[in-house]
Amino acid sequence: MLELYDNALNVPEILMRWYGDEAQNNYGAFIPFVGTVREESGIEGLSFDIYEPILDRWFEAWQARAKAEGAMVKMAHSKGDVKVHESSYIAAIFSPKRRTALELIGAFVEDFKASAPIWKYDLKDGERLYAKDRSTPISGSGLLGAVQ
Amino acid sequence: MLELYDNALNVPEILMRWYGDEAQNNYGAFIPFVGTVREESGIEGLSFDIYEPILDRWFEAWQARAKAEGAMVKMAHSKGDVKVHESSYIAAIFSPKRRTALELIGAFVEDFKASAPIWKYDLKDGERLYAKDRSTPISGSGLLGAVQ
Amino acid sequence: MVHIEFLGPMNKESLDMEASTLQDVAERLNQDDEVKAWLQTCAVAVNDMLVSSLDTPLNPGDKISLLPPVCGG
Amino acid sequence: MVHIEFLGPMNKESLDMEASTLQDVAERLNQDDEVKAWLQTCAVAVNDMLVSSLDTPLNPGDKISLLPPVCGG
Repeated sequence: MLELYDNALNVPEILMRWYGDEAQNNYGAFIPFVGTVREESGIEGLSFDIYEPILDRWFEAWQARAKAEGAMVKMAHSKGDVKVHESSYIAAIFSPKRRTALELIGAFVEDFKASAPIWKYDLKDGERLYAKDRSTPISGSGLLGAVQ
Repeated sequence: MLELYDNALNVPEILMRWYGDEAQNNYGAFIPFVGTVREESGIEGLSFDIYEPILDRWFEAWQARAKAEGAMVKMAHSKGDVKVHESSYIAAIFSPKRRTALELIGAFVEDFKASAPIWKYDLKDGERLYAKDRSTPISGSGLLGAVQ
Repeated sequence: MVHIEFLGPMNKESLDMEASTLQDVAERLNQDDEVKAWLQTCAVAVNDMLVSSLDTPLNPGDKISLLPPVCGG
Repeated sequence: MVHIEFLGPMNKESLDMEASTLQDVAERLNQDDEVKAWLQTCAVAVNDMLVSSLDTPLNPGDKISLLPPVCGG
């Protein structure tokens, strides 16, 4: 379950729907991670570009990994502008066991940060500025730069 | 914030209230852990005893630990009977940074399991049976047994 | 007199006894076969603080709690 | 012809070129100073699969995507 929304996420709606949808499915642990835009460096908000075809494949691989452990992963993310103190990201693990859930949410959130094809921009003084310093090259980057 | 309830938790109400209460406080990461009673071994549910004075002290120590990292911890737990597929436990970390939040939720949930003065019983065939096999002696246990 | 409470599944009435250290309490409780079976796995609190030494001094009115193995969540 | 897309903050119009391997694409893009600055930190996908070798063969109609450093969440 991968959900993309224009602008801020409706966190109560999403969390409660996911919780309700899985309530009878015998998962002992449910761990959502909710990411909210922090007020810092004078930004008005953040903005996101997403390349959906590769995000879909990345997420499908994670669904398979979770399923192999009897667990389930869900994710929601914003496209476009999200204001300070609004939420742009939810990831969630449902698992029979707490330890699996704790391990998977950590691994998912870190791999998401390193690999998901999403680009972040600061919204500041009416400009949309690529957050280059906080961005991470995807593993294997630089292939085309090896040639002169 | 430590909340104890008779019987099952109202997960939507608790999660959404906590999220709303902290929405303007510039926490970039919110990670709740929700524990739900699994249907297994033919139980009708679980039941909990809590010794509140020591739980309070344990939780206060955790609040201090979280605060030292700029984070916050909240917890809700059930007393008495909770049916299969109902939830009995929510722990949550609010933190400026995702890595701190991920580390703290894992450490909190594991320490909770090992240290919080809560006793679990299976509800089965009209009986309330101490879940001895799944229980853990608190660190330092056995002091009085060292004497003959 | 100190007051001794048996928490959770120990399911035993609290009792009062004379004791100046936890050593005294340990000796008394080891004489009760029903309680003795729990002692190897019980933590001990004095006035709701967990303690780790039998030499812990006790004062009249102190509350001693025995905490058997736990399993929250 | 293959089709080349520059994603996210690269903010450049896509282009079409003749190429039989990624090596050909690399040589062409290194001639564009604006693109060249990104190449050291870009990942590459062919038809939405990330690839790791310049020898990756290309077929007419293939879509090649350049993915600069990411930061979701």
